[in-house]
Amino acid sequence: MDFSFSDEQGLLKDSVERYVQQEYSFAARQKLVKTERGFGEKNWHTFAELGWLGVPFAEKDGGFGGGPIETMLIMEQFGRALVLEPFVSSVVLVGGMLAAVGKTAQKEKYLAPIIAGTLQGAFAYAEPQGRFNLADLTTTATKSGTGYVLNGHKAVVLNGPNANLLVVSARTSGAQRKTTGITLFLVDANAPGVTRRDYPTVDALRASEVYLENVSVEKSAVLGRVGKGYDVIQQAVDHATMAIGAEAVGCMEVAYKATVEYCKTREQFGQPIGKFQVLQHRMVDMFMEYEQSKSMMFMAAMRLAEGYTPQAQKAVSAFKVQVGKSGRFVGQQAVQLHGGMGMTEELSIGHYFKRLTMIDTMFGNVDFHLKRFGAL
Amino acid sequence: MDFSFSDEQGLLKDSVERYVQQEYSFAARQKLVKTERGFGEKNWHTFAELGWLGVPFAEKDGGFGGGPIETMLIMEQFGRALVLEPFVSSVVLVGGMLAAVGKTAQKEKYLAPIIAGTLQGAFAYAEPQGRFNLADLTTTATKSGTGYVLNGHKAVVLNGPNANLLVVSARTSGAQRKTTGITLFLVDANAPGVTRRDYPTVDALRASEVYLENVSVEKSAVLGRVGKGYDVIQQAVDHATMAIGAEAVGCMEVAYKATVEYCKTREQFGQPIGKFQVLQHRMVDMFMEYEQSKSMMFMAAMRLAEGYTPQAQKAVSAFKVQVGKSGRFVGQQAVQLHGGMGMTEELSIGHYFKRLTMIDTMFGNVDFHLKRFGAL
Amino acid sequence: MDLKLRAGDLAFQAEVRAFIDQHWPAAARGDTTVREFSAVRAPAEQHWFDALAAQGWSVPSWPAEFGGTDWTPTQHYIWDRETARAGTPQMSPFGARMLAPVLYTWGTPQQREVHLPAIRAAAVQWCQGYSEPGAGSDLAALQTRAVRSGDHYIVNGAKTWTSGAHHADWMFCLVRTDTRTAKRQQGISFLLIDMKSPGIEVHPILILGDIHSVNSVSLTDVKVPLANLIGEENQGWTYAKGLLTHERTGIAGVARSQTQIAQLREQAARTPLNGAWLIDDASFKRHVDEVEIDLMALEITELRTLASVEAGGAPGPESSILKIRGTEIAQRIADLQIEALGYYAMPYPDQQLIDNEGPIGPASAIGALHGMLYGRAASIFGGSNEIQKNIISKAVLGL
Amino acid sequence: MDLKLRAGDLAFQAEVRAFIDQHWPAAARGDTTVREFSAVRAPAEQHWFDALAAQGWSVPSWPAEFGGTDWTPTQHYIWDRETARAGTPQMSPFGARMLAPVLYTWGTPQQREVHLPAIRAAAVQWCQGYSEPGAGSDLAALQTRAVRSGDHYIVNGAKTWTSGAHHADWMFCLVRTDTRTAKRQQGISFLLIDMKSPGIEVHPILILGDIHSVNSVSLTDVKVPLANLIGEENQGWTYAKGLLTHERTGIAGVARSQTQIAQLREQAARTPLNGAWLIDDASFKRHVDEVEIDLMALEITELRTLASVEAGGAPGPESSILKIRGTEIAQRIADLQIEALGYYAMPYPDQQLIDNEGPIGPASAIGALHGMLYGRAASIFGGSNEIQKNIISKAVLGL
Repeated sequence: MDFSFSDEQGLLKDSVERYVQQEYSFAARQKLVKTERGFGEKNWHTFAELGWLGVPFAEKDGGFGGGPIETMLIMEQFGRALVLEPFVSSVVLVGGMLAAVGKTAQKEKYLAPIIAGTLQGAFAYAEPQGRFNLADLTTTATKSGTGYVLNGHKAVVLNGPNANLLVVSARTSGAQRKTTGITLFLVDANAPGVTRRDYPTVDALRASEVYLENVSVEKSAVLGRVGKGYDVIQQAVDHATMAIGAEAVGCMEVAYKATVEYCKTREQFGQPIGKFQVLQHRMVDMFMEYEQSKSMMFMAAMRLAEGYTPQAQKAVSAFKVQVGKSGRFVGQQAVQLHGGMGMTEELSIGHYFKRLTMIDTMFGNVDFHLKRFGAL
Repeated sequence: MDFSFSDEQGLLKDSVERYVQQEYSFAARQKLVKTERGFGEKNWHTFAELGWLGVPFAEKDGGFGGGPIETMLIMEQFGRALVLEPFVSSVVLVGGMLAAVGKTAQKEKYLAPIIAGTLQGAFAYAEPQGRFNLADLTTTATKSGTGYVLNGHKAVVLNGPNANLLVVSARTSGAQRKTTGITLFLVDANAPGVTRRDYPTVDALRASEVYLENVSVEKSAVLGRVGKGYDVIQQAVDHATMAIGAEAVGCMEVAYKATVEYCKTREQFGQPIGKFQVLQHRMVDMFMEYEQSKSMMFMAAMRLAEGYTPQAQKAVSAFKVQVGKSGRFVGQQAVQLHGGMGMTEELSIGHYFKRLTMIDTMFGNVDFHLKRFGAL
Repeated sequence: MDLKLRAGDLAFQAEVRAFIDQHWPAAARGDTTVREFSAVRAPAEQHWFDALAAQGWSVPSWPAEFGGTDWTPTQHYIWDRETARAGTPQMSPFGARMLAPVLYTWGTPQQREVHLPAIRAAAVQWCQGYSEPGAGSDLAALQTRAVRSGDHYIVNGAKTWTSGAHHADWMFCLVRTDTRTAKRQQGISFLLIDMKSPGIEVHPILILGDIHSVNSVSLTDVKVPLANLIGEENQGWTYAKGLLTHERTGIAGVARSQTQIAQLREQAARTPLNGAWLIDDASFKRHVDEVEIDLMALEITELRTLASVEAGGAPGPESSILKIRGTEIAQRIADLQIEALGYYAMPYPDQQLIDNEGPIGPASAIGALHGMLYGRAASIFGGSNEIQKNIISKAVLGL
Repeated sequence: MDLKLRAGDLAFQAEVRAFIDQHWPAAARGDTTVREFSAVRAPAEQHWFDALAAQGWSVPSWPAEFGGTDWTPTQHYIWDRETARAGTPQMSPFGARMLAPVLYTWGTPQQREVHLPAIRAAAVQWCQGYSEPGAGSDLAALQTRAVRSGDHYIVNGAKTWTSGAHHADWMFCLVRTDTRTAKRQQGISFLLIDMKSPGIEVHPILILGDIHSVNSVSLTDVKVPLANLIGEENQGWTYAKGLLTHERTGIAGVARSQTQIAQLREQAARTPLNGAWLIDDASFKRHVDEVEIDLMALEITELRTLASVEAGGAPGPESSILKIRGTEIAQRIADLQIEALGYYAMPYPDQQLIDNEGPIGPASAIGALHGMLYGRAASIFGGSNEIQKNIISKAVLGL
């Protein structure tokens, strides 16, 4: 049993922490929000140079040889600064699936440039009718000649507007909600038949509705084994769930600490509002929710690092339940205790609340993961 | 729309309130707890003399001509004093069913003495496997000659030890959880084949496990129509649920007000603990829970008074949900804010907590009534 | 004791429903969240206000002599419930509900003549100049100064969180006219200020979701005629206090929350979940049922308040919980709406985009998350729920 | 960074499990709630304590020189978890966990020689004389006076909420030896008092459910040898403070709550519900899962504390939440046990009746409700959870 970081992990954590502190002020972040792509290309290149985009991948794949712990360390720091860059979509999800089941050729063609930061990926898995069920797919891939033809509508594809490469989950066989018969395809974002409706999200990320109309792909576009995509999806999504959970822990840390600082300085009725016992205990509750979430973060990351077992899946769902509840409470109370100021676009606190709210929905909310925890 | 009491109702409320204030101090109550029968025979006779035992019944049946509103008024006051006398078992349940479907002969034989206070009833409806499902019955009534033979085990029959008359729900036909095929029987508590295991409850009432072994009853012992008992049971239990809900509202009023008074006088860290804002807001929450429960009490009683409709059933379940949640919170916090003193048998506050806890279980807890509310 | 409406009230309810069906037809109804923040008035809305004026129902709560109705509290309750259920346009509360009582209680005959009819006709928009930077829930800490010079006051200072200041014609405003008082509540006066006066600048404050409803207002050497002083100088706090209690009534928002719950159930009944519908999901349904039960209790609590007022008495202690519970319930409903939407809670509701290309995901998704965010203000503004509990603790529990 | 036990720890865990299986066989295990309050020690329990002594595991947390073990924090964690899971008898904490640290830190050689071995052998029972009538969570307000006369102190006063005073041989006690101090925390001394001393009277205080575990103790002209003073006169508060922090550790009760949850699931799996079982009920299962998740988080939080201690550092801020969350979770589990029992939560558990005629309803019902009631004390005694939050607010958040 060991809760300490290795030297490499410590160095990684420090460098990410230093970077976001120096380069990622809230003002700088809000500038990026207004740009066309919605994130900092310069940041992205720096991430690549510093090797962060290769952190979870094996050396032989050109990676840093890290794993879930390293992803956790990066995402927690990203959460503290509300980082906009599509690390989860491009690296954890698409990169993760390529690393897990990609053929050598596919890795060379796609994973290498992802690590280099020259190519961005997006994972098109959700569908309008599917809610959080990863197997509820109406998108079809029909054999035609040596390849396949894809048809369907993929919902809220994060980083869709910026992605060169889409990984699309589609049905090659089986009924709508069967976990078998699902296949993953590597689709060029500009392939004929692929259309997008792009939009920003409420928490300032970029997403798309992706429509596939008779999109032809070669056999070589199949990622992993035909009909066996579900396990790959689950594993990638569980790692991504842990990652955004760690991001939420970073958000909570800033939200509760900023609230404590605000209440120490903000005066009302002749004294700092932090002197009111009710607000003190509220902040203690925020602190406790943060610490409990942090504990769950460690557990989820460590379980995933031990191997992708049902125990690890259970830990991830437990973590997401904790983060969903704690994040909502911390976010709401941070706004409440900031009073009117907490309600403004101008102050950062409300943006942490938005992000925490969206993280609860992402990859399944509290209710979904409670049920999954109970069923595992 | 009218929230005022009629003159008769006002007089009834005042007389009950005065009686419990004068005759039912906590000390007096604790003496009764230690007596063999566990309640005050003198009190019971006075209740009869004052006509309270006839309150819910029509004049033609020798009653006071009141209804749910009057029952509510009495029970709320009883709750404030933790009254032990078996008003709900004998009057609301057994009396209520006799008044609803009893034949003239049955009313003369049983309802009249119940109103007179010379006979006490108990309703044996629950069974060990049945939880809160009133139709989950394994007790059987088999035709034999002109009568029936009863066999089965009835669980936690309140007022069992003091009852001369048992009303027993048993299956004359149908499968274990069918709502049809249930028949009610009037059984002499001392009839051959009836055995009891008597015990006090945690909240100082008296109850029994009732075992029926080949208990023979005449055809005349059938209460209501054969196989049609379920609706009668539901109606009686819904009225009794409203009644103990009103009792809980009385308990909550005392519990929160006693806590406020305690916190005004109890000093710690150099000031009354009622000056600590966290405790102030806690007591405001207790106050709000009490007021919300009181509102629900009025609604449930008024709906029942309008007639026994699904809307009334829904109102009763909503009331029970509210009372279950509020009662637990008010009880727990009353103990918490009283500190060590709240944990003692000596002080009354813990006894209100016990009673509120048992009321949540009685006739179905929060979870049961939430499901019923949703299904109605 | 019963919940049935009397014959007269039933007739009134029928009349109200007929009026609404005629002048606010189903076609005009829809999501109100967005419209709330738009300056321009849609034709359907204009028609509604005209119909109200013609019917004499523009300002029911006013005394009849000033153009109000003689409705009983029960009739007011019916009116509020029916209009909320139909989602009719609401009069801006600042003139009709908050200033008007001050005017007809403490205003001069001339002030009444000038302002009450304009408010009643919804022809003039008012905003409230109370909060100041550095004085949030602590109103009495206000700093804005008004100094007499001749037949005018010269006003200098800044107001903040001023709702609707950007399309208001007038502002009713608390200013400090005496700085040497023992208690902070003293030395405050109540002024009516023309927003077109030189020296007034309005700056938008964007609320989460880029919603522009509140503003900061700076006042620099603004000339305000002495005639625009309400009541006596330095007595403004008294008038404002009365106004704050007016602000409380109807604040439970029961009817609105009932409508929201109904919409939530409809939405969940159209939301697919594993081949069935979200409304069939036990735990989701349970959460909706739990809110509905709390709301039932709050409705009765409001009716009890109504009854004690109708009985000639003042509202009982139970009335003090209306705002706290009302906002808590509304916020829980908003959270459930987000939960129901799943991923489609995420798209940013760009109105222009939506008008051109239609909604992203179900129509119920439009603005839902921004509505939830905006709803967080309900437990902050108008006296935070923490302040409310302080008041109850002191006034009701005597702690 | 990982959660795996090292080889050495795995070996230790195996050794502990073997020891428990041998000396606390499944046959001896059962419901502990009732036993906790009985004075007499069952043979099985006596055997366990003898085995501990023989093994040298009676007081693991003590320094080795006084008969403790040299276990690492991880080994202590394994020991606590395994014994809690097996529900082994626990040494009374007053001597072994609360007084002993004071003795081996500040006690005289002679005090150590007299008392430590007796505590280690579980031969002598101690109780804690802290709380007083009128001084609950506010310890420093204590009034009990000790006045020197010759080679004795004469002690007068009253203590309350004294757990186990009715079968205690000794009491460690805070008394006021100087009444003219500036701060209330000064002028307090720490005495060891023989409960057989003339002038001591013990009166039971019955806790909800007629449980006799705490008492009020009156002291009238009780003679206490000066030799029974711990450390310096008037410095008692310092020693007591250290002792209170010892009281916190392991207070999360994670392993015990895990056992309770496991029992709860078993109980629900045997509880019929509409022809199926309660454990199959979605909403009940959901509530159990929610508590289990909170408990998982608390376990890791405790392990993080352990790790920072093991790393030589002091426990981090996260340690401060252990008691609050631990008691909240235990209380929620107790509530769920009551919910699971339905009507059979109601019978009063008359031990004699049960011994003669067997339980009423399922065996799990015996004492469950009284256990729940008794559990409410966990958030009151030993510094109420409100006090805990005050401490965190000050010490951790700097408010």
